[in-house]
Amino acid sequence: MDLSLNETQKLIQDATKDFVRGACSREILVKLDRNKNVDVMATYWKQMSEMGWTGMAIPEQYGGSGNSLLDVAVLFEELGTGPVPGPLFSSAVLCARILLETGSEAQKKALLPDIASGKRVFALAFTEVQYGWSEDSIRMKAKKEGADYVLSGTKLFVDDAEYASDLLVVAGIEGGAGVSLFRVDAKAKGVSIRKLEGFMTAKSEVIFDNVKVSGSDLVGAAGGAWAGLDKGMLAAIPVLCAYKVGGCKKVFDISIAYAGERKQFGQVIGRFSRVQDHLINLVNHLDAARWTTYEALWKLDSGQDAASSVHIAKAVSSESYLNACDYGHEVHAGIGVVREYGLTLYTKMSRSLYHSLGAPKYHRKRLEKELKLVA
Amino acid sequence: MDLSLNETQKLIQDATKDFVRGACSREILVKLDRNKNVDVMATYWKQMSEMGWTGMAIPEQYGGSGNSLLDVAVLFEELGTGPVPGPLFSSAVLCARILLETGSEAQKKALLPDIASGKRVFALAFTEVQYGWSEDSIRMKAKKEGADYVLSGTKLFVDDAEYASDLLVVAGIEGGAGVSLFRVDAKAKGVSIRKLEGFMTAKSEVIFDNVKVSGSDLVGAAGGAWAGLDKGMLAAIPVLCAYKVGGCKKVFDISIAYAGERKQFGQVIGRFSRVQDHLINLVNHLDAARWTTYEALWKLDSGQDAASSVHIAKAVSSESYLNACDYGHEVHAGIGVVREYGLTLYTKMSRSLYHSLGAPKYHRKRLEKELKLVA
Amino acid sequence: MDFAIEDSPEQTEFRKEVRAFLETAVPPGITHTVDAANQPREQYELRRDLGRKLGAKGWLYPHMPKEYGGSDMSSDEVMILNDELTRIGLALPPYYDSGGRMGGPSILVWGTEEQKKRLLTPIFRGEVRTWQLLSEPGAGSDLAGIKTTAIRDGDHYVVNGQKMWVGSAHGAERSWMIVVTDPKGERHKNLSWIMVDMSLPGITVTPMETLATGGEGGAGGGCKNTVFFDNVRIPAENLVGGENNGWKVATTHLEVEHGGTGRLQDRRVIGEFIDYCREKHNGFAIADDPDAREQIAEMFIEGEVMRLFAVRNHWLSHTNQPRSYEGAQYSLRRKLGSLDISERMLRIAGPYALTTDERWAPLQGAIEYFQRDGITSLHPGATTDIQKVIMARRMGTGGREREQAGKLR
Amino acid sequence: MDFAIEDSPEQTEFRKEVRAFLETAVPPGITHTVDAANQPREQYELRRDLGRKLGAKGWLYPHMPKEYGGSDMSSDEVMILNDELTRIGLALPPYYDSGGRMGGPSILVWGTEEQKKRLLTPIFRGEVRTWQLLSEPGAGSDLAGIKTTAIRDGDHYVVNGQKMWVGSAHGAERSWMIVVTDPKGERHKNLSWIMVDMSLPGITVTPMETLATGGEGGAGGGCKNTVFFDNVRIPAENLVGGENNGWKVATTHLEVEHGGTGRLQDRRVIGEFIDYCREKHNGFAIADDPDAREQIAEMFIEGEVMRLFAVRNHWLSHTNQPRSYEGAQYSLRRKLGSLDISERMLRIAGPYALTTDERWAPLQGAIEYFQRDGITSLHPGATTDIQKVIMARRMGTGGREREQAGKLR
Repeated sequence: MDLSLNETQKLIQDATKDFVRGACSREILVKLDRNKNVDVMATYWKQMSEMGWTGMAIPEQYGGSGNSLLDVAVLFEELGTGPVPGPLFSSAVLCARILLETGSEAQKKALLPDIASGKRVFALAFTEVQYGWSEDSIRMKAKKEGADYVLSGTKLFVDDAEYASDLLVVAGIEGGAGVSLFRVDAKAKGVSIRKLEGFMTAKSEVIFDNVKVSGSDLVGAAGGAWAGLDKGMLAAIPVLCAYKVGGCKKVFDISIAYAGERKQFGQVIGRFSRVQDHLINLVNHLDAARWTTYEALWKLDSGQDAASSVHIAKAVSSESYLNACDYGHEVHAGIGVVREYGLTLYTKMSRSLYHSLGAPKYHRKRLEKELKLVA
Repeated sequence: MDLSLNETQKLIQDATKDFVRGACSREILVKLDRNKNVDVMATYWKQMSEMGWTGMAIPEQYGGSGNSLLDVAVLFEELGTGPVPGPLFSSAVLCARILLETGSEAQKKALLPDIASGKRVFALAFTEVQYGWSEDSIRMKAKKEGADYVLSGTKLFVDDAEYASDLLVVAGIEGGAGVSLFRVDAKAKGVSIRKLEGFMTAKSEVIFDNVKVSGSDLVGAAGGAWAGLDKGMLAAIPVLCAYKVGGCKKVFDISIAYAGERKQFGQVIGRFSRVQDHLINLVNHLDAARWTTYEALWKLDSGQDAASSVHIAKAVSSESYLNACDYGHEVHAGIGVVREYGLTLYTKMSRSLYHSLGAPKYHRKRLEKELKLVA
Repeated sequence: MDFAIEDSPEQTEFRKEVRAFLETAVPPGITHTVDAANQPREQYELRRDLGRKLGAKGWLYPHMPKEYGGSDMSSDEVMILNDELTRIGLALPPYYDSGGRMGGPSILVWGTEEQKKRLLTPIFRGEVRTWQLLSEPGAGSDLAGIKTTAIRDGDHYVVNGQKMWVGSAHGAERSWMIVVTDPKGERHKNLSWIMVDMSLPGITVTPMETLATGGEGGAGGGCKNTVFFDNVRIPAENLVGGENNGWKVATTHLEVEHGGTGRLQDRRVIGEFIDYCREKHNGFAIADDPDAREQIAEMFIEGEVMRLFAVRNHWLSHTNQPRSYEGAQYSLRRKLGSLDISERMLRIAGPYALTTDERWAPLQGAIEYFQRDGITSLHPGATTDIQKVIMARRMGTGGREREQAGKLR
Repeated sequence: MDFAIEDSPEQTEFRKEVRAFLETAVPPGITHTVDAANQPREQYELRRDLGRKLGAKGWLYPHMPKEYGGSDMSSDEVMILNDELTRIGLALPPYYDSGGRMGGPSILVWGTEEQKKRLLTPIFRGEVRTWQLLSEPGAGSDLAGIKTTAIRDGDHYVVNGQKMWVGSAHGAERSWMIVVTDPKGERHKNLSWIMVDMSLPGITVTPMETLATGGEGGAGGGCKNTVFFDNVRIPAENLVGGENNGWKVATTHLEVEHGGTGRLQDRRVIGEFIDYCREKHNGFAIADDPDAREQIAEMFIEGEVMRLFAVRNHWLSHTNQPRSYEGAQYSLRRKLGSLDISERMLRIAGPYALTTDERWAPLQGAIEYFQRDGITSLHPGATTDIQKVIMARRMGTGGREREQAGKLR
């Protein structure tokens, strides 16, 4: 038993910390958040690719560096402290892992190196109008036309689609059972991507209007993509959880610091039990998210059956991030809701990621199956 | 709008307070709790009947005093401060109201005056091995034999059956739909009542082994008892809720008092914010239970559609009583779990009543229907 | 016991009268935005117009004394008036007027006869709109720690300093504020309460950018501002309650702010959200999902508890019952309950709860606004921690005497 | 990162050795009661017998130094030993021995060489069983407020006073206790730590009747007692850490009690309950109900978080990592999490969770016991409030230095 990070991981951690401190200061992130016209890709993407982050979760034979998921999670925990926005997770972790699990050798060779180099940016177009992350939430159907397919329908709240060069679209095929995966050029004729505004980051409406997809862009077997898709998602989820852990951690750090500086009634507020209790609740959420996440990563990296742990990590970290931000706001009171201060960046992110890749409710239902409470 | 008690209610409140202070001191109740051989009926029943409490919820034409449900609830709130055990609620409120809603004129004339005088003590034998309070939880079936019925099967966790002279048994009839009600002599051949031990009060296993019931003891229409049964239960539930409100109130009073006396670190513990917060949580639960309960009573007494309010009152008060006791224990720490001190009387009662007449989950499901969320 | 807001024959008459009045008095063109901060100027002016008409009739602050512009109205009648305004999506007063709603009752207790006439009447008649200026950068929960000074100079006070979290958009004509009149004086004994005309030279108002926009309800509320004072000269006759007696005035004021009076018809968004869940949108109804249904029921129950606490407080304050912890209890519940409800909505509706998109947002974005508002509402009018401090004191914890709430009219 | 309790080849060998040893060492006839308080005398004696055998091998307190009866065992090996004992429903030590488990590490820090040899060895070898005597009627959370005195008289201390919440059934041979040695001395500087032979004249042990029975786990724990001292003469050589230095010893002692070391394999009842829900009983399985299933999943998750906090603490303490708030955090979670889990079980299983009835009780009444134990466990080893006090201090709230946990071996 050894719950510490190894030397590689410490190096990743330090490099990411430097990046966040430099390129992603609170000031810059607040500006990104408030100004709709600032381009996240232009701001970070080149640097991220140059640091090799776009290839970390991809095996060496496909142009990546073949790091463990834990290595990748260490990176994302630190990015979460920003919270640094952008499609790094969607493209280089989530879609990369799905392609690894589902793609043909030719597809992997064609696509993964481009993801690893940062040339292509993938997003997963999964959720639809009746929002959900199970196989049976997929209602969109592709129509087979000769060797090609034609896609029509709406994908909704698609994370990071606004940044994507390629979409990985989940859909059934008319007349057949199961779900299939299609690679679709984000700029293809008939695809329209519209970023949705609100108290959330980077979620889009993606409309497919008779989009022609070549048969060679069918990823995995027709109607048989679910197993690989699910496996890829299960591997990617704890990395997203680590990003949330990073968010909780930073909210905790900011809040502890503020409670140690802000004076009311002649003393710093951190001396008041009630303020302390908010901080205690906060750290309890942080640590619950942290250790459920890291156990899941360890199980995945060591080839064990990790499903239960992944479901637990996602269920816990989604709730924890939400609550950690709430307690952060309790500690800060007024200043916390001033946009310039930066706390609301995390609050928004915690809400935005709550449902991505499945809300706690969904993962608890999956856990019921793992616990054999239901067939 | 007037949320105060009227003069009658204040008189009822004072009389009950006197009774609880006298006959039901903490010392006596602790003794009742610890000594399995003390007879609750011998201790209280005569006095309760003489004070007219057994007849309060029964109309004058059937030998009662025809009080409003709110009047009855005021009595029960004070009894809950004891908490005074015994079958007063089961017999004189729950079964009386069910008989009122379901019985023939002859049955009401025959039975209600005896309940009102305290001569008969009724208990409702509803729940079975697969525990539940909906119509479809009833799996027991009576067999029709000529003009009579034969009952066989097990009723489980029947509240107050150990005190009963008469049982009101809910069962289907073989070959027919719906549920029926049967009055059964608790001493009838084939009936065996066994009190179950544990962290609960007065719940019994009641086994019916070929018990013959005369056709004249079928209460209401064969297979058609549910509507009246449900209406009677809905009227009685807020009275039980008031009993729980009384429990919460007393736990609050005890806890406030203890926090004002107990010294640690050179001051009374009620000065510590964390102890205050337990008390705040406690009073919040108390008041939530109180006002949801009293609104339901007001709606019932004034002939309005009260179903939603009853479901809310039961859902809230069951959780509140449980939690109020938990916070009481937090305030008291060690001394609170010493049986002699008396706090555990409420703790046990809060657990024991949590599921009686439907757990919060059941009432929330009923509320879903009232809110027209589901057909 | 009677929870009813049931009309007697006289009350039925009064309701008719109100409805008839509103039919002609409500200016055409009043619409509702989900996000109070974005209420355009013309909407605010329409509400002010209605306010002036209500004020002229004594119905803007109807429970206030007739002699100062109110109507000495009974609580049941006030409820009818409120009810009828709520029916058309408005409140009383129909715009954000914290200085009137909260300052009014305090001045009634602490003002001289002359001051009540002069200062309260225009507020109650809807002629002026007033803000309250309390918090400062260094003084939030600890209001007594303010630094803004008002130094006597002849028959004026000269004010210097900075106030923040001051509502709302579109300005106010006057403001109540708390100031330090004795910079060397003992804590709590160095403060005064004064009314300031916002058009005086030396006052600068700068909007703050926050997550949501106030969370104090009332049309036209919204953005908060920072207000700077640079040698602002205020007539000494505007000081209320006596020099260095401001803490006592503040205590009365805060009693109202801390929930003492109970707001009925709070959180309409709950009912509207449930309606939304019941209806089919985009081909499905949220309530078709049994998990969603259970959560909707739980959310509804939390809303009902909040409502009942408000009903109780309304009854307590309008029938002059002794009150202790109830005001703070309601505030605490409203804050934490609203946050809880907003998060339940997020769980129930998924990312729909987070968008303002024209095509996809439920209730024109009202749920998205509530997500932000649930957080922003945690601090105004005293944080949850302060509400607990007040509750504990009032409940008599630690062997103290149970403290009664400040007397209000 | 490696969460595994995975055996290396040497460890596989060790596991075999342990298993072989236990096969012969565990006396036949050991059974388990759900209610530790009701454990009969003979069961306790069987466990003591096993304890002596483990002690003789150095396996009763295996991580303790060899020279005092331990084995200097690595944390991975200790885990294997624990694991194998858990497999047969026992813990280490296999009986309630608070004075050894918690007093042991403190004496290791504060005792003289001679004291360690004389006092610790018989404990670690299983020859004597020890209690800890801390709380008094007037001193619970505020341990420094104790009143029991130990006044020097020649080469003895004469002890008078009363201790309560002293575990368990079936007595102990010795006890660690904290006493006032300087009644007029300053708070925290007037206390001493001393070991007492429980057979001395003047000691009376009276059982307390509580809701449950201790909640400290370990076979034979259970009933709590009040212990009265009437002019009990204790040899002065049994005082540890120096006269009036007892608070420092207590601080080390409390570090262990406050969860600093992490208990693995806690709360077996969760897994057993889930198994029970999965199986058909009386014609139906609880898990057939979808509402029950969801609650079971939630309960399982809470259990997993508790387990992971324990795993982390185990790793921290057994690898000498710097620790701060983690011990108290785990204690807090264990207390509130267990209560929460017990209430979830009540919701899931209905009144079945409340009965001990032979015919109907799930798991022979273990769930009913857990209902009571969840409450009773809130206070021992410091209340939840005190755990929060410790956490806050250790986290460095209020601009304080982050405080490190007391050093333990």
